[in-house]
Amino acid sequence: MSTLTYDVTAVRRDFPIFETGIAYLDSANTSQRPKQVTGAMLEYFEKFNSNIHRAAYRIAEEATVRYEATREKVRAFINAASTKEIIYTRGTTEAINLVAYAWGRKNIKKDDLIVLTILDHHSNIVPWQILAAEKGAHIEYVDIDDKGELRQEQFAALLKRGPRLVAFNLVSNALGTINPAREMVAAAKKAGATVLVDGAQSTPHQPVDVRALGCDFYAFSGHKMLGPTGAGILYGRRELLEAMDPFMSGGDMIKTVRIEGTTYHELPWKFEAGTQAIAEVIGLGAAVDYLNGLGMDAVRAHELDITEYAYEVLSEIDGLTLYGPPPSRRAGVISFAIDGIHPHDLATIADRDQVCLRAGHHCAMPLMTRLGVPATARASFYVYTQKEEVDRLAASIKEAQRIFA
Amino acid sequence: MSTLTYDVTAVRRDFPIFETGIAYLDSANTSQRPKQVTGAMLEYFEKFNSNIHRAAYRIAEEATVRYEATREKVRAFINAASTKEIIYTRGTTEAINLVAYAWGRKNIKKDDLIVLTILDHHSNIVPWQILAAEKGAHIEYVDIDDKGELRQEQFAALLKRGPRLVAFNLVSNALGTINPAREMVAAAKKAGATVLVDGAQSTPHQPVDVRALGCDFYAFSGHKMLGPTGAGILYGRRELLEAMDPFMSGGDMIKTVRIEGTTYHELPWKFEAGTQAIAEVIGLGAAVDYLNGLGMDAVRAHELDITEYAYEVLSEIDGLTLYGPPPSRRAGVISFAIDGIHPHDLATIADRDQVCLRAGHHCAMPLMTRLGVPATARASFYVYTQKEEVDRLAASIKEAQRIFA
Amino acid sequence: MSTPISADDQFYREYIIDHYKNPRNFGRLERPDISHEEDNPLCGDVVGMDFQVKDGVIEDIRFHGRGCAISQASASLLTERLKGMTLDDAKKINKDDVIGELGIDISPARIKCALLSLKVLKVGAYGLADLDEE
Amino acid sequence: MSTPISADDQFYREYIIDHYKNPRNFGRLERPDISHEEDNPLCGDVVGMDFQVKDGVIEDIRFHGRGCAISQASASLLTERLKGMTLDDAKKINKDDVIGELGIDISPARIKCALLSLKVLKVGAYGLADLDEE
Ligand SMILES: Cc1ncc(COP(=O)(O)O)c(C=O)c1O
Ligand SMILES: Cc1ncc(COP(=O)(O)O)c(C=O)c1O
Repeated sequence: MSTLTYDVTAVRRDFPIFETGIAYLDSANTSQRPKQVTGAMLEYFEKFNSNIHRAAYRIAEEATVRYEATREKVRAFINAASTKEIIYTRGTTEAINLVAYAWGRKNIKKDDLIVLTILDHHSNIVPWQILAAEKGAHIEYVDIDDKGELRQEQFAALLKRGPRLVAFNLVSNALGTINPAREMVAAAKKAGATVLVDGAQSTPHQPVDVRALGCDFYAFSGHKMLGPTGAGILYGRRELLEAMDPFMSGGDMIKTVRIEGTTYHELPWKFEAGTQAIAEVIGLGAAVDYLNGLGMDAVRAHELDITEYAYEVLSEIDGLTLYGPPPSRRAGVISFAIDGIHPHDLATIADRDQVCLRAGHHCAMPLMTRLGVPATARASFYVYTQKEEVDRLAASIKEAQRIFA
Repeated sequence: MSTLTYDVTAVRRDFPIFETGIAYLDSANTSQRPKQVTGAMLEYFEKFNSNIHRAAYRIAEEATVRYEATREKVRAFINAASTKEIIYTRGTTEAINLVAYAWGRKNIKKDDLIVLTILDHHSNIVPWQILAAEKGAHIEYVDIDDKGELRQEQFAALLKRGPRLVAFNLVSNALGTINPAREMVAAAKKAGATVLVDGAQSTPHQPVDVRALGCDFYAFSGHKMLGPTGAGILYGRRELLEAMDPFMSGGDMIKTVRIEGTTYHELPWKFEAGTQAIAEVIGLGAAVDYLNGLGMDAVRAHELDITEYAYEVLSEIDGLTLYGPPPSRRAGVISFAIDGIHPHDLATIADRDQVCLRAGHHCAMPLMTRLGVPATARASFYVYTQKEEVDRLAASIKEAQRIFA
Repeated sequence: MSTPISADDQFYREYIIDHYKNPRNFGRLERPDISHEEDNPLCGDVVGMDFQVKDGVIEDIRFHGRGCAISQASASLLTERLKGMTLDDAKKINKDDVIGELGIDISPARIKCALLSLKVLKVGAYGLADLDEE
Repeated sequence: MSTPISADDQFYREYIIDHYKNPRNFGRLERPDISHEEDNPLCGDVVGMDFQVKDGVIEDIRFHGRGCAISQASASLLTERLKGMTLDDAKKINKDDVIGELGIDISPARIKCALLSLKVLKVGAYGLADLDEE
């Protein structure tokens, strides 16, 4: 499927929210959801609403089958070896915290080195800071160059110090930088590290193959890939997951509970304590179906097309600074600044035109500090983004410049 | 509102699932959801779908306002002192795990005593078993008498040993026993313990006042009280929550993140890391509105009416054993056994008549061991349950007896 | 209601009820060559089997346990089949055979009950840890 | 689009832009009697104020900081108002006053920007920790 045949108008018809007239340029924050996804949730609520794994009646079986079907869909979507490696979480943040607690507390020791990057999201920084403080471990951050790309020679130098854990995002949510993850994972594995890849911004936007990637853990959020809020995924290699203790405990993750002690359920359920976000997991399955229907190569091509267009349009605006690498090496995310106008004021003015633009630190304060700015404005794109929305953004920027002239 | 004026037929019209013809007798497992709840979620998805707290545009403000509005609704519903004391979680299980990690790891020490009860759900047992094993603490379980009610003299004796933590459910999900929680909390507080009440089965079914109850923590699940899956609540007294470290960490729960370290956001957000279950929290708010519309006294009265009826109908069946206390001292939950018929076989036969009945250990294996049964059959009721459904259950039981005769 | 009540009888066929109420080969062997027990913790079903094997042939077999009609009838039926069989042939028995022998339409939630006795055979006689991994 | 572009001008009134671009009382005092700074970590806005107080009267005042037009214009406007005021009167200034003075319709997301300078005053001059708790 080439970009020429990508029919964004048809895609937009699946998203009722666009009837409100908004130009939605904040998909890196959370995506919109097509009616196929909300429809799958409603079908659960209205036809077979019940708890899973626990009951002997048919609607509960239906719910269980649908709930588990998402696991296989997700497995295939990221090419994991087994559904046992697919753990449901609330999102990327919970997935990373699960690893920090259930793997980290057991495996990170005093004076161990953890390597992160300055591009990382708070969700891939703070859990490691807390763990490092608890264990007396150290953290080093790979820096970026002027283009917003990781300094690979510095990364290589850090690997020489034998880190216990390397964790980084495949795509930066703040700059859109696509990191050379395959090479980085290979080097980190060679250096003996366990590797977690934060896939929050990659999974929704490009084909992902965790086995080709070679990482040990891979985390992402359903709500950024057309799924509902409340459901996300931790992928973990089976040996590692098997060796880990549970994270949360309670109903469903156990085999037997006795006063004297308890035995745990097998993978993946060992990590899924209590009633899960059933409707949301079913919705996530519908989101994966939807993305497969478009084709992830086509999704990437469409976003690249929009990103190149936006890059061009924004470059032409006087007093506008673009952060990050050129379009071909970035995802559909553009962070920028306008001389003399604070990003929040810009976002407020854009909002008056129903242009939804993000302004802030994008949960990447260390990166903002590194760039020497308190905040940036950010436009981000997805399957439903059309060029006309980019034009509306440009018009809002010009309007802001007029007001602040 | 008296039971006489309670119009169950009108209530049922709000639940589209009943058009499928099911008799749903598994509400203690998960409730059905009225169209007001799914409607509130759909409204979010189709009108102001966006992330909260982070963005400067109007739909995100609308989402934030709706999301935070649920907090005030929940606060009022359980009469907490402040919305700072209302933490969103996935459900009861996550709420209890949050306390076990963020309070327990700091406060439970070697040789400390934790008092639980044999009526507790796995979600209020396993997290404490894991914590006790980690810390070298002990657990004692309050036993039940022949009626399935906690042996208060044993509880009093355990309190004399000065437990650090007392945790128990207000209503047992397996037997329906309503524990004398107010007296138990008062005695436990007097003995110097911190007290967690598992409100998973009480909050949906009777008026709750956490301040009158006097507990330190109170946990419950939205999905058992007409809300969607994926959203639940931890109530905690402010002083305790303030003194606790975060549980999960990442986006949104921080104030500043620097390479050198991080400062945390204030309550309640300190405990809400990453993108939350926004649509689900909004749905939970609609569920609270719905229950308030019925009136919790009326809900309790209706359930008592159904429970008394069911108790009577089931008592008349030969070879049927009822577990637990008389209707006036139990919630709308009836556990029972039929001579010569395994509960699973009964549930399967009932299912053929579209009667949804639970059979199993109800995530209360220690209680099953105590009762000397591997499993029970359980019927549980809610706002939409009507007597005709109880009659259908009785018919299914008789049919099973015919088959197994 | 969409399904007529008579459908139950189809599910709980008479011979299943018969095997449940009058299990064949029920009890223990004094000196079994192989003895193994498995449970299904989720529903509490237990099945154990004692085998007496000579020259690779199952000469005698007994099962014990408790649980639902499906798990117990399935164990009873399986022992009938196993008696006199070579271990090599027994190894070939698979899920479909067991379910086919029950002759009823088993829902996903009950399939573990139906296959518990097969698990006892596979783990006990061949040390296979996980039925799904065969 | 439902809202005409001219609505922006209503929000960002000229005098706000003016106060933003030409802040009054901007800078530092050499020997302030009170000096306090607050930030809004979520958006990075910073406002600090230096006060010179004599006989309970704010004789001189300067502010410094960086951030959006709302936070900086609001600080500029507040300093104009505070100069020459008694601390007792200054204590009475509340949220509504500050928002009223801005004279614009502030959305919930931006209200913290508008009130940052008031927070500096309250915490700096009276040690109130939390604006919401007044
Ligand atoms: C008494 C009790 N506690 C805890 C739970 C666990 O709730 P959830 O599965 O929603 O986390 C349940 C419900 O299954 C319950 O009935
Ligand atoms: C790169 C990256 N990592 C982690 C997260 C956290 O995801 P969530 O908030 O869904 O847990 C995000 C999204 O905000 C992100 O962009």
